Amino acid sequence: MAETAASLALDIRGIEKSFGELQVLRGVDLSAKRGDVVSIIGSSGSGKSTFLRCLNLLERPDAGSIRVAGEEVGLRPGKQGLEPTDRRQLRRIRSELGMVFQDFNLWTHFTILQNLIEAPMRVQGLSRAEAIERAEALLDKVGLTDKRDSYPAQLSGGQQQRAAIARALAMEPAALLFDEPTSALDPELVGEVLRVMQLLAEEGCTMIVVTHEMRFAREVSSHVMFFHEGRVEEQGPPEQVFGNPNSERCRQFLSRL
Amino acid sequence: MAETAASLALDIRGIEKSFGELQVLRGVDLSAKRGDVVSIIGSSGSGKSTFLRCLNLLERPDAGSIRVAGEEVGLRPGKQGLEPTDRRQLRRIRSELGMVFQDFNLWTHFTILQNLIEAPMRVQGLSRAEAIERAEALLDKVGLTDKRDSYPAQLSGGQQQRAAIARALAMEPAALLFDEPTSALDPELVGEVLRVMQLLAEEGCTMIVVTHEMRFAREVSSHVMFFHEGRVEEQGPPEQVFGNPNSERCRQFLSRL
Amino acid sequence: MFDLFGFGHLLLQGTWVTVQLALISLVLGLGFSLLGAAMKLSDFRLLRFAAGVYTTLFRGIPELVVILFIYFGGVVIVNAVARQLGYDRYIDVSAFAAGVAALSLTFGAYGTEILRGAILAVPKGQVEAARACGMTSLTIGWRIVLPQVWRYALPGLGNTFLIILKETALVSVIGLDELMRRTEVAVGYTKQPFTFFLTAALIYLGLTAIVMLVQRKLEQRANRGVIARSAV
Amino acid sequence: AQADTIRIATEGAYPPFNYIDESGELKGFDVDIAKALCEEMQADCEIIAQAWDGIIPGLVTGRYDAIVASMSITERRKEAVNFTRPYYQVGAALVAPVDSDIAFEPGRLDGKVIGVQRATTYANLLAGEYPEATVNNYDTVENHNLDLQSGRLDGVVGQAVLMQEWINEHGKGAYEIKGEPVLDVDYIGEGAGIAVNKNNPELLERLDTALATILENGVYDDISASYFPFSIRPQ
Amino acid sequence: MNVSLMIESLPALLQGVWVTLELVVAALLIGFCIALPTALARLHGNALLRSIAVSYIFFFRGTPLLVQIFLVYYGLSQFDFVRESALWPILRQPYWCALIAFSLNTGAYTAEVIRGGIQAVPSGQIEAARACGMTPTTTFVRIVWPQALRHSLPAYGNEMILMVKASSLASTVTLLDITGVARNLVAETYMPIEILSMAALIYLAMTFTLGQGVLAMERRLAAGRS
Ligand SMILES: Nc1ncnc2c1ncn2[C@@H]1O[C@H](COP(=O)(O)OP(=O)(O)OP(=O)(O)O)[C@@H](O)[C@H]1O
Ligand SMILES: Nc1ncnc2c1ncn2[C@@H]1O[C@H](COP(=O)(O)OP(=O)(O)OP(=O)(O)O)[C@@H](O)[C@H]1O
Ligand SMILES: [Mg+2]
Ligand SMILES: [Mg+2]
Repeated sequence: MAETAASLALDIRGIEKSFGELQVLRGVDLSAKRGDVVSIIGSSGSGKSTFLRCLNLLERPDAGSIRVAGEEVGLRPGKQGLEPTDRRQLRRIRSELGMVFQDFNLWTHFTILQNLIEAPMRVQGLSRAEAIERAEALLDKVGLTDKRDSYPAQLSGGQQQRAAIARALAMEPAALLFDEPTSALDPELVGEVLRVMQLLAEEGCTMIVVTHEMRFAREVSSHVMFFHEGRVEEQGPPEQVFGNPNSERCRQFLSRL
Repeated sequence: MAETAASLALDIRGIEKSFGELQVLRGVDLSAKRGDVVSIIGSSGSGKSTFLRCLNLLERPDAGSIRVAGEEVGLRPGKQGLEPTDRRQLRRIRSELGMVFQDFNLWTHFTILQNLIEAPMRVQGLSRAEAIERAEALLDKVGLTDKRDSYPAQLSGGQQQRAAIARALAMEPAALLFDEPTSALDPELVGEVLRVMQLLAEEGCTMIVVTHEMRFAREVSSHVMFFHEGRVEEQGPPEQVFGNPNSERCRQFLSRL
Repeated sequence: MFDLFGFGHLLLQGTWVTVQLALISLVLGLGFSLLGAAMKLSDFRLLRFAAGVYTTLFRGIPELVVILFIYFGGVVIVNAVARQLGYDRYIDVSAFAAGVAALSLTFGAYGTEILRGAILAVPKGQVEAARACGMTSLTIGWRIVLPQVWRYALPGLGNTFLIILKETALVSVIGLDELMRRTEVAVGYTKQPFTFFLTAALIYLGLTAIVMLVQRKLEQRANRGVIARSAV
Repeated sequence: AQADTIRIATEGAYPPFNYIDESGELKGFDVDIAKALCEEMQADCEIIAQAWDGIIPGLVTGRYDAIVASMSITERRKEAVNFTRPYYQVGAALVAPVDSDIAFEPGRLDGKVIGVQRATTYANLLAGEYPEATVNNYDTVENHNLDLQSGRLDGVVGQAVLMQEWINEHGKGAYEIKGEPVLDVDYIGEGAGIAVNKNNPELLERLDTALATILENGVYDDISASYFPFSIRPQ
Repeated sequence: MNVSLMIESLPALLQGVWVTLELVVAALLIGFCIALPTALARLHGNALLRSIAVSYIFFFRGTPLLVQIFLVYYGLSQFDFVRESALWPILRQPYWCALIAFSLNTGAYTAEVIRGGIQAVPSGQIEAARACGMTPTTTFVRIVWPQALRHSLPAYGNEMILMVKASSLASTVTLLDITGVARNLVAETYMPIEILSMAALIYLAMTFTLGQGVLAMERRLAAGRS
């Protein structure tokens, strides 16, 4: 990790976060180059989701700094943790960090196509025609072309998940954040979604993935981080973390699987 | 399978079930001796849950026969599938088939202890003292003694699941039916619940388990059934089904894992 | 028989007044509801407090009293205010205006709570997904939240409108010639209370049925994209 | 006030003095008197119906300029509004079933249920002279008459002419006026007057003048004759 | 504003409070007794019972309470057979007529509230009871009803408040409830604003107390169970 800060797609330093008394994150760093796939694993309650949500400020960290594609997110201390100094900049940064939620959060009152063109049109100011063109290419990529006019509720879990990924990609983000993209799916649908993610990885898309799928973490990611009680207890290339972990807790966690 | 019908804990023949046009079960047989653990696997929508629900007539099959501990459940054709001829008998049979639901369905307005004593008192006519004695032994077994006066909402997922198992066991049933007992749980809680089930298996409890946990199916069960489109496509001892399946579809399903 | 002792057409006229009263109260009441809900969910304590006083008052006082109060008190207040503003001609608050004011304010008080609940019922994830895309609060409110609010609010708003539709009858007490007053006049003249009150009841039932029908259509529209799953 | 239009309120539920017919129009003795007065004053008049309950507050708050609604002139009301001289006078009659022995005599109404229109002089009369009677207040005369027929009431107290009319039409042989109508000025007042807002003395004067004129020139008598077989001219 | 008049009117208005309270409490009790079987008929009854329940609910929710009161009070008394029946001693009294109309009205609304509460009980709760072999009656009494009651409480609280307010219509059939007293006072004093403000305050106090009571009960029921 000898890159200069500017060349990193994501550069996160010292994120801390408490909910009331409970300190959930105790200083977490992360840096990822363009095309890196970082997997975050760890037991329930260790702070994985909270960390991911801090990255695009859906949750306000108490301390830390965030750089996206070399640009530092302006933050100043506020009533509840750090506040963005510039809402415009925040919105631009958010549009560069695509997020795929565990329960998809597709907008239920829009069709799949509308889900994909809404943000590009309203946030990036694309014309309807441009947005549709982009959306259709993406639908093709994730294999949902025939579902463009269906509503989210008419799709199976795996299809919804792929639509959610397509929606995030429609903003052409610098990086994609995934929160347990497969935990709500059955084994066959898991395979379906993992294939799409693998495809993205091969195309050089930067991804941060919170996951319980060790097979994915092991086979697809370039870097694995093991969270424990709000800290990165162990990290490194997957061979090392899975093959020869230093941390006792990490070894224990992996033995349970 | 050379036992006489009477010695079988469960003996199910030719269950068929349609929802409107959709034929979900196309003639399914199952027989289990006392102490057998039968795992049912298969992809989503293949009819696993429906089959389980037909066993205790939460769903009315269109055809088929059901014997529990040698006693045939009286059924006659009715408006929607087969109807029980004798509601008394049906209730007795149901009390002999403990069911553990995927989402637990603990009664939210009762404490854990109340959940465990309600049915033994109201259905089997136990005195309060007897019911509590039985319940406390079970709570001890599943490690929830300290939760006896908590309400279900105050328990973690794994604890709720164990309480649901204890509630089913409190009726001292001839067999236990599980519908995906672990799919709502995180990996650590999965371990917790599987340990309890393994314990039951070692004690010789008859269990029918619909599951996505192949490790459980492989290691704990005495018999594995692979469902496909409402039929048993493949079945046998776990070594055979997992090691050397005859069916192409089954091989494909297992390769996905 | 259908001319009801010659009062049939008067009842119809009364029905028309009732319908106008109810519809105008609905439109204004929806406005009050949106305003009230926005105030209740705002960050300013004073606005929240004012909205709280409003809903407490209008949900806590009988509509009959509200109507009498606005009819008698409203004139005094309106004219006092007008005089302060230098306008010294007499301004009348008609029974119709008083009825609309009382009913729409009442509708607004109930509607405020319904809309507030509905806005909160839109799953948080829907808003978070929009934020994560970088949308502004205004866009989120307009494009993501409001269209989904109706789905949660329509049943409650429909019920409240049905209540308001029936409460138009109370405006008869201050002499507005709506359906109920026409009915009473007819009873007074013909001495046939049962016939006329039953006729009025049937007309109200008819109006109720129409409202229910429209409500169902609107709910179907609002629920597009949502598949009703059977409860069993 | 030299306003071009005079707004006059009446109740509309007090036939034959004021009522609404099947064409929806206001009719009756009061209405005809009001129209005659307006013609005499050469003013445009708008006659509106107003529920009795709020008829005086409506005048006080300026909703209309005058009330021609068979309103008895009493001291209490004079505190709130001004009255013209009376334009007719009739007593209060007690109406009851023929076989009933109640009457306007001390003790004879004790424990009886008597109906009366809310906010009328008759209500005051009963409260003052017959405190032992149970008095039920109704929104309209029609309603208490309906209840007399239904048997819920032992009797009703209302204006004599009016009650006689009602007996003739609906209760011949079944109901009658018990004894002589009461003319106690303390309660019933000097007769029915036209109420005018206190801050509008000019209108009061114009109405008084016009009233004197029609009482003189025969217009009043014509109207009266078209409604009643006897005279209700004020003394 | 004539404050002294407002204070003077208080004792008279407070007498009306008793009439109002009596009517509301009695109507709610009777209404509840009507509502429970109606809700059950609506959900589980045979086609005939169900359609009776549906029509009853539709009529009483679809027409103004004022019309219902007048129908019972003036409408029924129009018929000789009613006046000659054994029920007449009851039906002749405005109190009972108002009570009948109120009870039938709130019964219809409450039936819908209870139905909603019963339907809100997750089907899994019922299936779990069936899977244990419980009889339908046991299932209803032990599992469904306690939960339905909790689900219905907020809506039922609303209905109680609506009933307090609707009771002001008793004044139209000569009863001297709060509104009845207030209207008489207005007629005597010609000071509607003062008197009606006082009446409004009294109603507000009643509805507010009731609302807080229901909230407290909800909180107690929710304790530890969420
Ligand atoms: N809004 C909140 N308020 C208070 N505590 C919270 C909040 N969100 C999360 N927590 C707590 O913070 C801790 C970390 O939660 P987080 O969701 O980040 O865990 P996680 O690692 O994603 O777990 P899982 O694998 O179960 O999703 C947990 O103990 C959780 O209870
Ligand atoms: N009540 C119902 N009405 C109509 N169709 C139903 C009903 N219940 C189930 N089905 C359909 O029957 C089929 C089998 O459903 P079932 O729940 O048995 O599948 P499953 O094997 O348990 O799947 P999963 O692994 O996803 O739980 C599905 O296609 C489902 O849509
Ligand atoms: Mg998480
Ligand atoms: Mg299933």
